[in-house]
Amino acid sequence: MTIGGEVTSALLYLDDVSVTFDGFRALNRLSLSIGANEMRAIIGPNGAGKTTMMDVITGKTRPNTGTALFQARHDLTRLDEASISQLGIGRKFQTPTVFDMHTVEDNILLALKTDRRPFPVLFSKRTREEKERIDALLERVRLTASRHRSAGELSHGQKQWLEIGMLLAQEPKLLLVDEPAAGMTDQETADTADLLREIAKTASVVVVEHDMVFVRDLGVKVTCLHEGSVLAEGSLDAVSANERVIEVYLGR
Amino acid sequence: MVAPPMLSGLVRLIAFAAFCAALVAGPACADAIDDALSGFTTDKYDDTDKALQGLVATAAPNGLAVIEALAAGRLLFDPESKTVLYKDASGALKLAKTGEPAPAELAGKPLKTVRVNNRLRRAVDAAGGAFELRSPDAAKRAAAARAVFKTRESTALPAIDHALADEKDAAAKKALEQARAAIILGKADAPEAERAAAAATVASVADPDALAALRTLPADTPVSVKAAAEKGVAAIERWATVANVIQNLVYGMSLGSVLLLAAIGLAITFGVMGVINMAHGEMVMIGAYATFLTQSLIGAYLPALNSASLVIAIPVAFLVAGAVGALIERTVIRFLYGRPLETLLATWGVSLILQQAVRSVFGPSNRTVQTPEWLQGSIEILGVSLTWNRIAIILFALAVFFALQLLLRRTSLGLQVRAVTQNRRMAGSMGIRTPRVDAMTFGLGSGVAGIAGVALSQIDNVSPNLGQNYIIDSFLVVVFGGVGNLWGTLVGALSIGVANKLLEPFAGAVLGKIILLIAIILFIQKKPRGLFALKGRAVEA
Amino acid sequence: ADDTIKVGILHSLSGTMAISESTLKDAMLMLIDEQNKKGGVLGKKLEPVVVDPASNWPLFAEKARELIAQNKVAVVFGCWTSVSRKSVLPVFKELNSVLFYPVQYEGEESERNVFYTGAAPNQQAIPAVDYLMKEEGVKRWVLAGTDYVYPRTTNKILEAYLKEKGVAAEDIMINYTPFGHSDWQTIVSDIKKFGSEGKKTAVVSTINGDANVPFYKELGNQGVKATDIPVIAFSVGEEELAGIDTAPLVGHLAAWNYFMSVDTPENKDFIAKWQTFTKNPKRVTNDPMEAHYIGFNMWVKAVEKAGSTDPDKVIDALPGTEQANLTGGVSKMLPNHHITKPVLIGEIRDDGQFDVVEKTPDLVPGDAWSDFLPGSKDLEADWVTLKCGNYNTKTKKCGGGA
Amino acid sequence: MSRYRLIDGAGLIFLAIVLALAVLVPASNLWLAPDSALHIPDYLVPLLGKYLAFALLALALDLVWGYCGILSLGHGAFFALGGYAMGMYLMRQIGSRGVYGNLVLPDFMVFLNWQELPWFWLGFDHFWFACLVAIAVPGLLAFGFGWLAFRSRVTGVYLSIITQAMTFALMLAFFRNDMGFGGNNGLTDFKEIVGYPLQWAETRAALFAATAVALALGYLLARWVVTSKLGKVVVAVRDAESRTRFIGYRVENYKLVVFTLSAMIAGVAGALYVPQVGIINPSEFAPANSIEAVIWVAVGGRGTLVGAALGAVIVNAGKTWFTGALPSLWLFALGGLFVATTLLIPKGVVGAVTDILGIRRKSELPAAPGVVAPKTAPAEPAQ
Amino acid sequence: MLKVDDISLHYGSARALKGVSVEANAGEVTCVLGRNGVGKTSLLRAIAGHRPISGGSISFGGRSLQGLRPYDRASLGIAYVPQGREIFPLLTVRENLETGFAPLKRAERTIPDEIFELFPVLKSMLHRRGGDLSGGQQQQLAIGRALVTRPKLLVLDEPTEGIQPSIIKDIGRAIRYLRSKGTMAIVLVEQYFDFAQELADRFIVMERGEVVESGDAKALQGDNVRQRLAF
Ligand SMILES: Nc1ncnc2c1ncn2[C@@H]1O[C@H](COP(=O)(O)OP(=O)(O)OP(=O)(O)O)[C@@H](O)[C@H]1O
Ligand SMILES: Nc1ncnc2c1ncn2[C@@H]1O[C@H](COP(=O)(O)OP(=O)(O)OP(=O)(O)O)[C@@H](O)[C@H]1O
Ligand SMILES: NC(N)=O
Ligand SMILES: [Mg+2]
Ligand SMILES: [Mg+2]
Repeated sequence: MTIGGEVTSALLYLDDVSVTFDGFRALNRLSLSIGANEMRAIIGPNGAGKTTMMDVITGKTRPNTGTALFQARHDLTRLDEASISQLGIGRKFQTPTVFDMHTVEDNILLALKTDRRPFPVLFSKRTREEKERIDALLERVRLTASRHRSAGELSHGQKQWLEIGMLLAQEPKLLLVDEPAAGMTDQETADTADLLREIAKTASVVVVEHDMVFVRDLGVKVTCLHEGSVLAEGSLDAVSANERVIEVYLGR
Repeated sequence: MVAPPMLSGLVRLIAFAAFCAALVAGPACADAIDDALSGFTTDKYDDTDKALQGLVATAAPNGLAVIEALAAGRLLFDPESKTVLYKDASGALKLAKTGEPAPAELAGKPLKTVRVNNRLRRAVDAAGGAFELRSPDAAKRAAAARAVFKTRESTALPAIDHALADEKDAAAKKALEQARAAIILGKADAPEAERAAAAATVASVADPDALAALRTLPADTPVSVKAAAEKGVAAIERWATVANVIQNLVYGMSLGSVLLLAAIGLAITFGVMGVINMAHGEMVMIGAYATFLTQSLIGAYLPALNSASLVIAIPVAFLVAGAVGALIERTVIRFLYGRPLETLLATWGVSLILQQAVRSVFGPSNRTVQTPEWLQGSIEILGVSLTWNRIAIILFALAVFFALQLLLRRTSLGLQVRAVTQNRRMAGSMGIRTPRVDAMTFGLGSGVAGIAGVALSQIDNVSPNLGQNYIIDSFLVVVFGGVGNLWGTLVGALSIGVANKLLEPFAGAVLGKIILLIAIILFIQKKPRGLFALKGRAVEA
Repeated sequence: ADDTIKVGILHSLSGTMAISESTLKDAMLMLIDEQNKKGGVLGKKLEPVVVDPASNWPLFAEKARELIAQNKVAVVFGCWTSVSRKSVLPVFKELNSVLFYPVQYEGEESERNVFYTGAAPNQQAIPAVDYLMKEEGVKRWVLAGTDYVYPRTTNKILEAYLKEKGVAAEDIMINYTPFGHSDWQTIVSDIKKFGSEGKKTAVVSTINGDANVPFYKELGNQGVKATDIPVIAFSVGEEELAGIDTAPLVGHLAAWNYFMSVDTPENKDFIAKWQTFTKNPKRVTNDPMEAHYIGFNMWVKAVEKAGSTDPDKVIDALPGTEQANLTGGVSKMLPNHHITKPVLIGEIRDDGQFDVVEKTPDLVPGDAWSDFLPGSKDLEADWVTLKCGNYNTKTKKCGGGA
Repeated sequence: MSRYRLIDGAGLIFLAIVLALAVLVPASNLWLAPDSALHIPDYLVPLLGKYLAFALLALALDLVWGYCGILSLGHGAFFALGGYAMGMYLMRQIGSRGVYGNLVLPDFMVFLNWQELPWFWLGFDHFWFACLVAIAVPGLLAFGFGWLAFRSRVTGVYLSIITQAMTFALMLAFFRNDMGFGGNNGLTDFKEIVGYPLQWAETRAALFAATAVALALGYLLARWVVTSKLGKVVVAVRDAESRTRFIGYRVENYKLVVFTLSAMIAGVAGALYVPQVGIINPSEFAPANSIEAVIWVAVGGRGTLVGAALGAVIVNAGKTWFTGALPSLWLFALGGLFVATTLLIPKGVVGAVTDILGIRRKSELPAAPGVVAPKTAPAEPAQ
Repeated sequence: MLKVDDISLHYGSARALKGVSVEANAGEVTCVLGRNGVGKTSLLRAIAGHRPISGGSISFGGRSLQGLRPYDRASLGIAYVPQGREIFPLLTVRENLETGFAPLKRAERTIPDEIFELFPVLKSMLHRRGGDLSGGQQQQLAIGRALVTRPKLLVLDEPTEGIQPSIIKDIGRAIRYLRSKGTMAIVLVEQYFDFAQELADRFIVMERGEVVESGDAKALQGDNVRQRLAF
């Protein structure tokens, strides 16, 4: 998969990426590309390397070999987390991580897309637009009532939502969403799917989920990873009919 | 070494004494003995010196006993009657002249001790040495020969030759030959070839005394002898540079093992448990005071165990410091889990309290902890000298380290300790009795610190401030090695020790330490989680 | 209240210096107690005021201010390290009070408000070196000290003195270590090497405080015997030896102006009182205690002479005051605010006491400004006629050098 | 809206007290009759000034520790450097009044045979230059140190311990006579500052007032920083450093800004401290001093600024009092105070007061939990 | 076997549980359902002893759990699989499992084979540190670890979170198997409705810290429960 055209057209382009931990291959020559405004669902057994892949994209883990390009010109393997984030890559973690000591509202405020340099931040004043945006986001993730609570007091599911809110606040070009539906009720799960579909109109989204109902809801191309490489790719129906996928992932 | 003039005179007399003793002691000799002894009664060093020489010259039959008494401060005199007496090893008062028990009327009088200073002490050593060349004990003969090697006094040659003729013991013989060579080397009237050969023999000893012998040849020494000596010096010096490096490495290991001992308890209370334990140093101090107490009690009640008191102090110190640690954990620390920073504040307070408590109980000044016989002195291997107590500390530190490693890695307590410190609440839900484990762990760390106190009592002040001197270094070691990794503490301690000792010769102790601190600061930039950093998600999570 | 005279005691009772200074506090309490038994001074009882400056130098200044301004003490006995003295100096000058400083120091100072009852370098270092040259035939010198002002200065003076005596530069080795240095392996082994080059070698130690114990332990372990390389120390006394196993150290030396072992009736009496006072028959005495003994008695005499505790009057009355010291002489307060003292050289005995092997026949007057330092050769202190602590004999001006 | 007010209730009280002190203490000392009950005696003025200088140091420390989670065990170094800068100026002001009467060289240089003033002493005869150095040198050191450490992501105890190593190395260096800062004796026997004798009560009163004003300004500056959005980022860094990176903040730069600012404030505190206590010497660099400063902050209440300042005053006043009243037992009292504070009022004095008064802390900044646990022994997840 | 009677629980002054009662019997699965933040986890924390209750009582096997610490409850046979997994990050997988030995007699200190049958991935990763595992692997480890203690009561907080479908099925089978043994009571918090519905013998639904619906398996079929879970 090294066609030049694909490199330039893809928003995110991973090629031949390998990551090893003390001899264990978490990613094994993984190649993947995500187009602009594309939403992609990633499935795969526990330990397949889904989270590790996100770590590579966001600069948390440096791959041993391989290429990771964003917008065909930014080499993600050389940038640090902050730069990558500033390029427009946002991420929701598998276990929700929020700023426990800050209020829910401040969590969103800190995530809003603004100048990130210390001095501009020091002298910044909150604008009316910012306030409105925060209000809208809180409303969207149904946390308006909790806006003044410390994020640390939220329940697990509420934290998931807050993190989604923070992700939206960043207005990223590419969203990496790791298991957004975990710990949510069925209806919330459906709501999350709606939200993601809406976002995908203006940005690219990569979703990792184990909830097949949710993945079906998304209705997008699915990639199944296994042992650090792509096992199958295509529509959900096609992928879930794949014998190997059934064997290692879906079960009978 | 050029002996002071009176010393050479003395040795000359020793030679004469050997001669005088060979004859049947006549009345002339007896008078001479009285003469000689009277010199001890003036309380002047010069007179004492003369008396000593006279004593040797007359080869008084009781001479060795008197000289021994002088050395040991047991030689006495009555200022009134000017009678010289001595106490023998058992404390019985005897007349110096004859060795007969002293008359009763003298015993009651205020007797004065014949005082010695360093000059006299050297003279006494030499005089004793001359007697000891004839000792029945081969080891003593060898030691006496080595003493001659040091002084290189040519007048001792006849005695050496005499002793050499009868010597059967290989070691003593070798020592005697070396002593002889040392004398011959500097003897202007000896044959040139023999002197050159002697230079080689002397050089083979390869110690500072040999170097001194080879270096201090008079200007008029024949060229061939000088050349041989220079060759010897070059050989010794060549070796010396190597020996120096080895020496510094060993010193570094030794310093490192002290650091290891001091830090290893902290590696548990801080490294494993996460308590910023500012009272760690005080646990070390308590261990040292426990040692002092143990030694005093044994000295007072079980003197038979005196030489083992240090060994007995190890479990005592462990238990005492461990108990104090467990008490602190139960009364203070346990309220602070999950608030690690506050442990800094509380343990700092505890540390102040403990220091003052010890100061109030034991007083502010140093306490003496004796070094047992078997830990004193040093051995010299090829120019590298190692002191026994340092060797002992290196071995002891390693033993403690491995015992602890075994405990933490191989026992269920070890597993529970680690589980509790990683997630106390969840460990509880797994059925682990967390309060017990907490108290035991903190007690263990403190107990190990107490053991360090036993070792440190051997090389440092036993004072209320003892702990303060080690707390900074201990934290540095633990952090440098990588928090939570015992191996890191080991390697960290040893490498800081060795680096310090390699720097010291060039930079001096002060600058060396500064350089080392800066190096550590820079090193941490390279390895922000220490030498043996834990890696992976587990840590970053 | 007005019926007592307050006496300030400014010695560290905690921190690193407590080990040395606490004893001096007790000694002062005893002296005051004794004096009160004799009826006090000017018919008033003396009342000690003890504070703890905790080995913290700025705290010394603060506590000095507290003693003088708040507690209104008539005189202060205190300080050990030079830095603590330097820290309180401005306070004593400003508030015009009197300080008695009992410890040997580097000299280069003479203040109107301070009386120096410890040794100046010429009362300790120089006679010690003379002894070693004469009695031990020492030709090579190791000057080992803690890295701070007192050792640095003392060694500077000694270096100049030795060179004047014809000692070559390569026969002098100078080594400094930090406070509390505890690993002496390298240095002791260097000393051994330095001493094995054929010339009689001695170590002059200005190592201070805590570092001494590990130093001597290392000497003992590496087998450096006094008969090979004697060490003469200026900061090791009976109190310090009480914490060391002295058996391997027998024969090493110290230079002081007092030793507990000195056999005089005054000393016997003093020791007996001390041991009774502290309820410890084994308690040792030492040189700075004697300095306080002398200083305290001089102060008492001066106050009685002046008929008042007014600092100005006492300061004027003190020079010329004489007081029998504990070693059989009579010390006198000199116009430069230093005193005359005998210099004693002692060898360590195995019981932790010193055997006096040499004593200067006369008392040596303390010299505030060393003759061996270029900056201070021409300075002279005289608070009686010149009324100046740093009179330059060349420029004939008060206020130091050029 | 959770836009925090620059000055909240506690801050207002604090500022009012500090500024009132700035006026009342000098006034009472200079103009009230000595036998008046309200008269503040001369000796108390510099003592109170010292407490306030320490309070400013504590404030600086709270800024990095309480808000940014950087536990600096070396802040005493910045304080001491500021102090040395001021000390050097005061030394130069002695002029020929030193014991050797040398117009140019300070006494200790004459005495150690220095021939001329070393280059790093040049300029210190100017007050403003010394003031500049007192701020710039701590700032530069902090910047250099922080630039290295934060960029390499040295955090937690690792950072704490190397700050301690830094101050320890500086202490050893300043002990050396060769360094040219007076060795162990340090700098002392100062005579006057900007032409006014330090012994004058008026000078002392003015120094006190200056310290109080500096404390108030320092508080306002710190408060402005922590209530800004930067303050929020910094707290976010404290609580979840890597998360902050993932939303695009370059954490090292934020830490660097705060650390450097804090060091400069500490430098100012040191510069104000020295003329009032009359000596600066290397023991100010001792690690124990820095640890003590941390303890003041903890006693007062971390992450509250007011608490830090209060803690410094409480502990130091306690020390003054105990060392005089209980000279041989005061360590028990002080140690006991620390233990009791931790166990009984975990949020420090300020936290306890607000709890007792039941003040709702809605408008307050996020409270500070423990964060410097060694990473291998994670603090328990908040329940 | 487990009887939770009218308990309340507070976080500071905020009340998270108000008069909650629930029972769990051996050989049965009791499901706790409810939206985010209604207090499910809080209920389980109360049972495990991680949070003190401020009213009501909990008893187990007839014995009051009042004042018992988590480790006491563990030795009575209560095992807890918390939300968020809480495995010991620096212990290896084997060591994580072995922490469960603490309440056991010496002879019982083995890891039951059925754990590895259920979660084969654990067997292949025995020497990896727990914290390095993937999220789903950690979840499996957390369940496995709880089983090591041979519990009489197994308390599971959203055990299927982050787990791949095939293993969810395995966990379902495992829970059914454990239930079938008849000696173990199981309390299960679950958001994944179908999964809960398949397993539950009885259930409660919570809302704002209160039980608003409860009943047996049949009652779950109805729509009103699903409605309760919607927002
Ligand atoms: N630091 C590490 N050290 C060792 N192994 C690691 C490390 N990080 C990840 N792994 C291993 O790499 C593999 C991939 O993990 P990853 O978290 O990417 O899986 P995943 O696909 O996200 O799984 P899940 O669906 O369970 O979240 C796992 O087997 C994991 O154990
Ligand atoms: N540590 C805490 N401090 C304060 N409030 C808390 C804490 N933990 C939970 N809460 C609050 O208590 C309520 C119940 O939380 P709980 O975690 O029990 O919910 P839950 O039903 O388990 O939700 P989820 O399905 O999201 O896990 C929530 O409002 C939550 O915000
Ligand atoms: N004066 C001294 N010994 O510091
Ligand atoms: Mg994952
Ligand atoms: Mg929950």
